[in-house]
Amino acid sequence: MKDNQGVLGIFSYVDVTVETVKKLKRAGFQKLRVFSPVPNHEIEDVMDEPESIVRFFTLFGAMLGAACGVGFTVLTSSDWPISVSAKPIVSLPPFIVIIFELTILMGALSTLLGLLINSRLRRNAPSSMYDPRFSEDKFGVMVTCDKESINEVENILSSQGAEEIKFDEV
Amino acid sequence: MRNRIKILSLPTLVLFTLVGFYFYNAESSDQGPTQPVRFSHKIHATEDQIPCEYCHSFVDVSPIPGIPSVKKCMGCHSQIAGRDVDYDFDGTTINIKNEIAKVREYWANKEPIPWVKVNSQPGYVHFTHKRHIKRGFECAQCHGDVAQMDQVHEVNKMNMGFCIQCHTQNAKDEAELTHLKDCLTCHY
Amino acid sequence: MSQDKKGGLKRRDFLKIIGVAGGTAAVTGACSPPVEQIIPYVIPPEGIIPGLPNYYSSTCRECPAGCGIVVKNREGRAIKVEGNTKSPINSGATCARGQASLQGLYNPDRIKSPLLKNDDGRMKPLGWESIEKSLSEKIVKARSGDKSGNIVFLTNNISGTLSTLIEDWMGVLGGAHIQYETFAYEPLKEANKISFGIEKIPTYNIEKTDYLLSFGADFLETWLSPVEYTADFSAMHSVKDKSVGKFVYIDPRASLTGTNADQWVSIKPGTEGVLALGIANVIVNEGLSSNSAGGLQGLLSNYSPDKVSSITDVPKEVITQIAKEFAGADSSLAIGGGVASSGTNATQTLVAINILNYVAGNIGDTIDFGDTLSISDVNSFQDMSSLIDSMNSGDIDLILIHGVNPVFTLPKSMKFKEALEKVDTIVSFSSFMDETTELSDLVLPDNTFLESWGDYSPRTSVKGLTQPIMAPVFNTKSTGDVLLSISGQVEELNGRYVQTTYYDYLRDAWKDILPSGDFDKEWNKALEDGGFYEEPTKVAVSLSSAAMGISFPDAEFKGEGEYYFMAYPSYRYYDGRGANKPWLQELPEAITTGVWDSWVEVHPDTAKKLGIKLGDFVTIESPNGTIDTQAYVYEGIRPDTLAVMIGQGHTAYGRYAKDRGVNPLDLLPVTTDQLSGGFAWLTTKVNASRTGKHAQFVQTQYTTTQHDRVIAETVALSELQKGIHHEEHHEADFYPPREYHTYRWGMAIDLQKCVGCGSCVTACYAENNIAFVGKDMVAKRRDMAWIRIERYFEKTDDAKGFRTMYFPMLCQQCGNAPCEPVCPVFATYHNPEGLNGMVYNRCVGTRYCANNCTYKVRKFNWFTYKWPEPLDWQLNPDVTVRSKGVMEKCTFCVQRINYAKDLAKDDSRDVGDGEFKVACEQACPAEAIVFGNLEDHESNASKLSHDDRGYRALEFVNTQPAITYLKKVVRDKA
Amino acid sequence: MSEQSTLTYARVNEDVIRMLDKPTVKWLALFIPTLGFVGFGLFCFIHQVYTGLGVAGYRHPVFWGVYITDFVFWVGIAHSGTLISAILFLFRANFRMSIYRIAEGMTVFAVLTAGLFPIIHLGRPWNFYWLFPYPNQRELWVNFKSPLLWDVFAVSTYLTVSSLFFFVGLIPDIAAVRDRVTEAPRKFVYSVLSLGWKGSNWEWLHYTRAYLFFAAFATPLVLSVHSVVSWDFAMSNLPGWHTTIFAPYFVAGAIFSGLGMVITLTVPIRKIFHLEEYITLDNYDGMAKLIILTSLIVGYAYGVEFFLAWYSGSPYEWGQFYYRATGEYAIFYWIMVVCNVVIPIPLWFKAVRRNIKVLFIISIFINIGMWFERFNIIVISLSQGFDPAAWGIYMPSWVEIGITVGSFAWFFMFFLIFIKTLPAVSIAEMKEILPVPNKGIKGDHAG
Repeated sequence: MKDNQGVLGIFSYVDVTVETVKKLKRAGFQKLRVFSPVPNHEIEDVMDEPESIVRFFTLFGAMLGAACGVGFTVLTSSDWPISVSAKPIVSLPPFIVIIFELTILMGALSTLLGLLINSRLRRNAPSSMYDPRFSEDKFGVMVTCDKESINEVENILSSQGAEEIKFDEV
Repeated sequence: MRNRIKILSLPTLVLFTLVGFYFYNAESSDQGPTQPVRFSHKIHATEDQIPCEYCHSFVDVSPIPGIPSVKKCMGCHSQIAGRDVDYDFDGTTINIKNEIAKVREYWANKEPIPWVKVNSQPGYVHFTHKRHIKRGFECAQCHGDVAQMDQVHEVNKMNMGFCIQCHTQNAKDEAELTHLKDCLTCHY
Repeated sequence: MSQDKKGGLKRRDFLKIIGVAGGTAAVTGACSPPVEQIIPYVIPPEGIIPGLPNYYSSTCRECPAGCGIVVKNREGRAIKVEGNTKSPINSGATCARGQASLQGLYNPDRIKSPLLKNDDGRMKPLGWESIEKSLSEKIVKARSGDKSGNIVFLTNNISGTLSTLIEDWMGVLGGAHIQYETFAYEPLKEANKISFGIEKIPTYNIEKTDYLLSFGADFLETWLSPVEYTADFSAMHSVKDKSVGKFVYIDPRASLTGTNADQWVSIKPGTEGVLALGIANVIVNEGLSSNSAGGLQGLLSNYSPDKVSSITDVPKEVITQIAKEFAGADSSLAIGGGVASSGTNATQTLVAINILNYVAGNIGDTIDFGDTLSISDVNSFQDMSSLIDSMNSGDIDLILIHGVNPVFTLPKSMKFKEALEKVDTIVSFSSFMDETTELSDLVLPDNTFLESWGDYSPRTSVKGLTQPIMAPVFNTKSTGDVLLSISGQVEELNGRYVQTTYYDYLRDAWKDILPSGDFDKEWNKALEDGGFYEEPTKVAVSLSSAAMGISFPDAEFKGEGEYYFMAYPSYRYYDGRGANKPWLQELPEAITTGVWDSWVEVHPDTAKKLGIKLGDFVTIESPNGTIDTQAYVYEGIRPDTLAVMIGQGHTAYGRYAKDRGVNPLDLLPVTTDQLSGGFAWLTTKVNASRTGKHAQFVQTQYTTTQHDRVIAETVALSELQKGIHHEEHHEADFYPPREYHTYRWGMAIDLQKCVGCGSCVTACYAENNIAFVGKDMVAKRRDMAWIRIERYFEKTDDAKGFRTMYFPMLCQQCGNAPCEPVCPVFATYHNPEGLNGMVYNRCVGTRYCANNCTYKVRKFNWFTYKWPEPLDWQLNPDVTVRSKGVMEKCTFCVQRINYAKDLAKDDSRDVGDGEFKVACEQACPAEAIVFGNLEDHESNASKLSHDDRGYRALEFVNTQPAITYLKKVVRDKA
Repeated sequence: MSEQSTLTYARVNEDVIRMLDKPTVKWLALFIPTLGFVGFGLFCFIHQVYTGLGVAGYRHPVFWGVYITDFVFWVGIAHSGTLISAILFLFRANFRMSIYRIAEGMTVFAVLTAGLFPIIHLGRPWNFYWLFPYPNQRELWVNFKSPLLWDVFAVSTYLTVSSLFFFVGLIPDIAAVRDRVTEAPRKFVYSVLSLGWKGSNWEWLHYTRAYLFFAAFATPLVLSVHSVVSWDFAMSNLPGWHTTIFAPYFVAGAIFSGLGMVITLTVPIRKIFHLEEYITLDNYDGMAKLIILTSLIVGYAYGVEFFLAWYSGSPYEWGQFYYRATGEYAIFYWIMVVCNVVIPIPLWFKAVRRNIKVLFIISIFINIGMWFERFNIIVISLSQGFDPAAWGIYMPSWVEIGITVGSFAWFFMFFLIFIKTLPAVSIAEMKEILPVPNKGIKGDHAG
């Protein structure tokens, strides 16, 4: 139905993987995905993805938390002013602790949300193109291309010494 | 989609619990307890036009309004034996004469009538009727239109929220508000 | 109820209104309550409005002092005893025993109905008619064969109408009425007879003196009229125009009274008379006497300071110092006759004291024979001895016992119990199953004085009335009624009394007492006032020559032991009658802070010699018996003396008294004072040894000193006279000061006035529904008292080496309270009127507030404490009863504040100064506590809070308390 | 990592996932008694709720005792977990890799344990929810000025964040387990938990970023939580509590005790599961050095407290500290000093640091010492406050001991379940410190 095809090459070595990516990019394939058991700087560099936007989630969450902290403490204290120990009803020093904790709490929660949304971690099982060895010691390069380019991709992958090549419709 | 429901379900559940809890506490029952004598406030207060203070006579001098003694009941009912007719008492059919006969029986045996409390406060709440009456509140403002009830039931759930709402609305000035929202006014 | 008295009992009938009082419900969880019922009256009692208190005047009968009381009644139940301000005796104050009389009324171990002893020796409950019938049969039986003198009616001091009735009754029946008091002060009477020719006990005007010398008279505890004398003492000893009266206490042991003295002179037992004469000698020799001491020179010349010093163990300088001060004071007074230090020469000692007073010109000035005490009229100890002889010889067939427990209060060595058992029929009118009642054949339980009509005249000028505060709790009947009702069944008495009830009899009798005129009006006024009070007449006396010729023998001691043994009357239990009241058991004894037990006071040197320390058990052995009790090591006792208080060691008398502590009377021999024939208390020498057993000494304060801290502060008299320089230091505070409108409730406590009697503590228990927890819990420091008397012993420069400070500690209602900000749920907070509020029902029990309390005055409910029925009837419906897991503390009796404000609001005004009192203030006989509105600058409390001596406890913590303490004045060379 | 390591990516997976094999008899022999103790603790708690808090040894004036000691102890234990996982992560200290999962698990379970105690110690625990600000008909809120409320926020935030941190760290590893297990039910559970993790560069990109933020949050959080706990005491006015040194002192103490607990836990695991190649002597050496540092800090704190009490000239302060060292509780005080200051001294020697048995013994003493440190601070200070008339001695009752034992069992119960269900060594992060598998084309610049 779709004319996009996924081609997956499985490798054992990082440098080979990186070279493969470079070659594919030079050949004009931009829709690439690399699988690895560990995060790796060379892979990250060669993929050259834009910086993660999780940080905005974090920032927003933290700011929201701080605002909630201020609002919550000030409003509930003023709702029914009860005087303790001659302290003002709205007395910031003790509230700072609450504000701080809420900042962290909501910052952390929204970071998690950011991670889940951006990494699209929501399915129970990975797709069929996934190889269980990616969580062990194998690296994978997946190219999404139109049907015509399959052969070219396959050639590049096998020339780089891919141990296995898989095809799937995306 | 299913996942989104899952994600939303928990906070929703928490929210509903909290809201439900809030309303649970504000709600009251509309079915009063069954009393040993089917005494109808409607007959006494509306048909016979007896003021509340006639029977609840300490309401403006004491924290406790007082429940009339059997002697007070007999003050009238030694004369009034009641009509021998059926009466629809909140859905139950009673015979007025029979009910008054019960009161006379208590009097003859010199026994008090074990009324069941409708409105009550826990021991750690020191509510005073006197102050509220002196301030000019009508009985019905808290107790509802008892004069229209046969069987008296709790109209307002008299919990702290009920007290506080009224205290907040009715305070004359800031100083009185402070006093009316002072914990030691009621709890000691 | 069966008794239908005119205007009397009916209106206090409570049985039909259970459930109206809602205040006893506890702080419980959120669960919905069970079905509650409202039980209305059948017939509404006149004058009672549910929810409002009624007050009835009466007379306290817990001891012979006869203080006037006012009892608060709510919904037909007596809930609080307060002093009657109209009574000239106690003018509004009470002692702890008076407060605790409610726990006699509601004691769960009261006899609940008449009892008849079966053949198998078991007591069987019976109806009143049958028991009265059996009693009249017994009387008839005893009278058969025209025997006479074989019936005895033994009572306590009942100087009033009941006494008249009994006298009359016994006159007809040919029996004797014996009034027996454990502490009868016979030597005092006899000495006055010798000295002045009046065989009476006078009243002493302690408040008029500025130098008081007490030879063992414990006038703050039990001596004659403790509440009155505490007030008097407080008046003479307090700061007036920068002068302070001086009080010197001479006794082998520093009692509670002794610890309040400016100087305690430790004297060898039995030599007080010698010291008195020695002082008189110095006065006369130095020409300080205001009287011509003619005729005394011969007697006094034998008592040179040197000689006196060697006999009494009192340094020569002290003798001269006291003599000079005593004679030099504007108005001085020497008193004596304390029970504990009465020996075989007690009368002579008291004559010597009279001589001393005479020499210093005090007779007629501070000693008043115009108003004598009714305790002067009780029967002598000799009468008791002869009663025992008669019982032993089988001359007594019927003995009726009312209000006394001689099996307990007479020394074992008198063998009263053995003699009593020989009596054919023993009838007891006791309300409690005490040691004597246990032996009885018939028990006709009397009402307590709070349930009955009666009168009591403690002294000539005071005729107190006792009226029922409530209907009897149990199926009991007043003895007066029983006597009248039986009269109809005994031939000789039949028709003798026109009255059928004791109430009528009493009223008729009072027709002679009250001024003529409209009797009903006078009677109602007397009921309102609590009695009838006259102005006493002055009686002039002079020293008789008999006194001048008296000889002064040495005191005699029995037993070969090493230590003098002192059995002293307890201000908490009196002669033991207080021991069944948990409030008194749990009231910490002032000196030791011990509770629920007995102990022996031992000097540190003696303790070292015996190898004992606090809490070790000691065996004390006299020729008459042995007791084992815990040691309390105390500097305020001579090394050659051991002291144990009287009142504990009951073998009956209910769950709170039974098998608790030891009875020191077990050790005493039957020895009498040579001249008066009264029982001599300090006449035995004992041996002591350590048993090797040790247990925790259960007390409420484990420290004896302030550990270099200044909580109870003092000021030297010289400094006070110079004028205390106040350093005004305004420390910068992080937050602005708090502002108050109309009210800020505050308090001032004068440490110079506080004597440590604990009356405030018990009043607080009664007012605020404070739970008593028992010995095991106090051992874990879980006592619940909201106000405690801290006592500190401080080293001083003088020879005797210590001074005692009593310091009442209660919630300071801090302006800047450390407990408030730490509560996560606002269960404690600062109220707009300056109170540190405590909302029990909001408390979750983190206990952080108590940790952060600088004064440690917060108490926690570790369990849900229970009041065994009917003790719970006493609970104040205006105060929440706390349940487990909740913090509690003093809130300046906020229920009383709210009540007063409610009344003021009816008249649209503010609460004025002195309009109401808080419970501790009200009970305090010394008027040491003054409560009031600090925003009202004219209020007493407000003025006192700016006193020169004023300071705040632990002020540097910056808690800004609402309580100002006034420093105690000391006379050290500082 | 030690140079002779023979570890490869594949072996890491194999070794770590082997730990999740079917429970052995030995494991059950540990687990069942643990459940028993948890049950006993529960029984004690029910007894306490039913009868009243009086069944504990509490008395005036010692209103806090073993329960709060346990609370602070467990919060403290939790801390080194976060330290190892977050702070050392930010500092790129590689010796954390092999132990951080265990430490982090320890954190979560310790906070779960600690969180029980504020409720257990309440007089009316059924009302514990009043401590949370929720809308109610009474229109009442909570007192944000109370350090106890700070605790509520700090501890619940800490529990949430450390659990998230723990879980996020686990995602790639759970995926690895998922890929290896075959039985359907287990596979299903791990599949759900792994959230479909594939290890793509996209996932790693966000993952590493998020992880960094978690670490960045956890670091100030961990410092704040124990500071807040210390302020429960420092914010009061009680001599012995009211001091500014408490926050750093408590944080150092927390790390000290936590490291002790990590060693106590890892030594047996390392032995039983033969993880010598993972948790190496170098790791222990690193932790031991941290122990020396923190031991010095707490030792310094002990000294400074004493010095200031003396130097202040306040009879209240000095009275308190003199009492600590000489009074009825002196034995506990000296146990604390010996365990926390004296016993760690041999760690200055490298040979000791690398001797597992000695290290294990020292770590146990540190645990004991740190428990008593909290006991001393809480109980001794309370027992002699300002007013001598209110002094008193507290000793725990069997109920408190039962609940304390139960709390240890509760902690170990979670821990035992953890090592059998989740990878106790981080598979992904272990690989980060292994040599990168390169073929060596075009000159080896990797490594």
